[in-house]
Amino acid sequence: MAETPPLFDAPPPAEQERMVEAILFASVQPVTVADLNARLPHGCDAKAALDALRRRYEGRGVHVVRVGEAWAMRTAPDLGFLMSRETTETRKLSRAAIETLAIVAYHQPCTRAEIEEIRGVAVSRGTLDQLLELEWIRFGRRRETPGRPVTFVVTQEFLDQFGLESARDLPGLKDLRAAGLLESRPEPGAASEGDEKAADHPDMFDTTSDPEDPE
Amino acid sequence: MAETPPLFDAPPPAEQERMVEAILFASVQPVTVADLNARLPHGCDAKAALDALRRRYEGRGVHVVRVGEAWAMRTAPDLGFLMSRETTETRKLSRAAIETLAIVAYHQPCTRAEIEEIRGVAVSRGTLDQLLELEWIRFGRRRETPGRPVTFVVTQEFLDQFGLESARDLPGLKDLRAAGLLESRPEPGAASEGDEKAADHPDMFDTTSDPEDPE
Amino acid sequence: MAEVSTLSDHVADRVAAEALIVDVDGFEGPLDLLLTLSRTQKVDLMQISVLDLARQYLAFVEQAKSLRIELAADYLVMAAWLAFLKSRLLLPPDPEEEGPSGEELAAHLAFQLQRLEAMREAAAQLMARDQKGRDFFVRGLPETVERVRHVRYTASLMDLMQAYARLRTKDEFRPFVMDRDSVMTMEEALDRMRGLIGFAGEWTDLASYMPDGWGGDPVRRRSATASHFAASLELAKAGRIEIRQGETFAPIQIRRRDG
Repeated sequence: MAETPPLFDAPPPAEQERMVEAILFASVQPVTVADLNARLPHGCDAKAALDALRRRYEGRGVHVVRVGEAWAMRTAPDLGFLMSRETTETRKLSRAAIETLAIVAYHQPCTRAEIEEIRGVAVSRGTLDQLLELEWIRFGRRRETPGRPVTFVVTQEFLDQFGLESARDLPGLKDLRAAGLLESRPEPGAASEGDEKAADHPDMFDTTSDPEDPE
Repeated sequence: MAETPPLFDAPPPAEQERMVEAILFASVQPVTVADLNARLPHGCDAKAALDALRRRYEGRGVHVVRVGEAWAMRTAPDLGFLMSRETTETRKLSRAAIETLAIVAYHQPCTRAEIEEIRGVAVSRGTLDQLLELEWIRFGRRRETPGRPVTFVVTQEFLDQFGLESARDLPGLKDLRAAGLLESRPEPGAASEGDEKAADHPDMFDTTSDPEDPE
Repeated sequence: MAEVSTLSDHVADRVAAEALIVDVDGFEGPLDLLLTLSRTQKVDLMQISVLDLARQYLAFVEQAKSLRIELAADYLVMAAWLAFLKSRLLLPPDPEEEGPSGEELAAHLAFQLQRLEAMREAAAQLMARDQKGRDFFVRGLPETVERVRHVRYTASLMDLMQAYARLRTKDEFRPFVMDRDSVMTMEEALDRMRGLIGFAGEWTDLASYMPDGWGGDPVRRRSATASHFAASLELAKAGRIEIRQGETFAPIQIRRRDG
């Protein structure tokens, strides 16, 4: 042949198939054959690689499917029932809820009145209900003060959610400040309140086996 | 047999493998074996299916990788050059942040004071903040020494980011340990606090809480 | 030839020194500077001469001083410590003296330098690994198949901590309100005492001037005592009364001063 051979040979077909596989997997949109050819090294045959890939995934849990003019990888339609978790809507907790949760975590066991005192506003019934329903807080012992108000404590579920080994591992104010989460200077003596609180209730997590309401 | 057969048989192994394939494929986040078992029909063996799946993807353009206690599908690193379009620009980390990250990874659980002792300079507030925000480090247990300082440990996200199966696979870890460079060695003549620390944490990677075993 | 080599060494030293000076802000603390200096010894850190290193560091600090470069305090602390270490290493050990030997201190410094260097290398190896989003990639199109109406609330530890930090920060700016029920001001005490002092011809215990209802509750007692004491000082200054106390912690007594 008179033609000079290309400087680099095209990768072998199996390699081209790998490349198409990776591109289809990572792409945020279906990819056209023209697009594939543009992204593959010079001399590749995207269509052939795509066909091979498509055959390889036949009967698997994932398929190579055509979407209009383009191609994408999708989970097999018969396995859709497994995907329900991926589609659950996740929402951020409201500010009221996260603040209430933070107060319970740092000050437990903690009454509703105490939460309101720290937040400076009334706590709506819905906020506490939501946290109870999420099983991030639960009822603790009643406080032995007039009216015997119920207290709230955080749960094991809460610890799991936030990746904590115990509530005593919650960073104190000093740590928050050190990590740059707290900008203002502390009032003298206020710095270690979180720690002191934890020290006040060294056994707060030893009560997990208690019934919700001892009486 | 006297026993009544289960109402539904578990799907055959090949079918279980398809299911695990679909779940891992659809999820961006690594999925734990426990999570897989919870989502698969009753009687399935996610670990076995996972092992089969992992072998099937060996040498392909997409791999099944272990990330701490969980599993995920990721494109093969040698094909990264094809993915310029998917490349995410990450914020450039400062030298202080990179060193701090390495110290936490190799010395975890590790207090702020220990980071400062190793680097010989104060850790600026933004450094830890940045690593926390990237979710590459998180707060660990408090150290049971005076002041109960918080510790830092690396996260699953960290393992995922750097393609590590577990913290044991950190590059050069064995050599560093053999050379005694991961020991907490007190300054001669200083109080014996360092010894206590060392006794509390004889070897960070021998702790049973280390997410080493995916089962 | 020897001359040429010393000359070039000299130049190289000067270039190195200038580079150090120019970079003084670039060092991440004294340990980092020491590590950089130690590289000029071109030996394994295990065999490093801490004595030479101390000399180099002290020379560096001197040079910075002569160039009027402000060095941060920790550099100077390290300089003082190295000067001490140098003297320990050079002088024969004093059997009378307590504490670790110069060799032990030098070995620890060498360990610190080795450890810092090891962490630097580890960090470099870590960053050189294949990274997510750069070398390998996640699924680009996570699937949205079935619409299951099932809301899941999430919050991260960061959210939780920030919420708490926000609350506590808010607290710090809350106006400071005194609980006035249990506080007696000096003015109140002064008013009371001005009326009563006319009857104090003899030495009387200051405590007896305390109003009813302020002696029981410790908080109120403390406030009333303080304000009455301050008021009696005020009256003494004005020349209206005399004060005496037999000994430390003995009752304080006052008497009208006729004048």
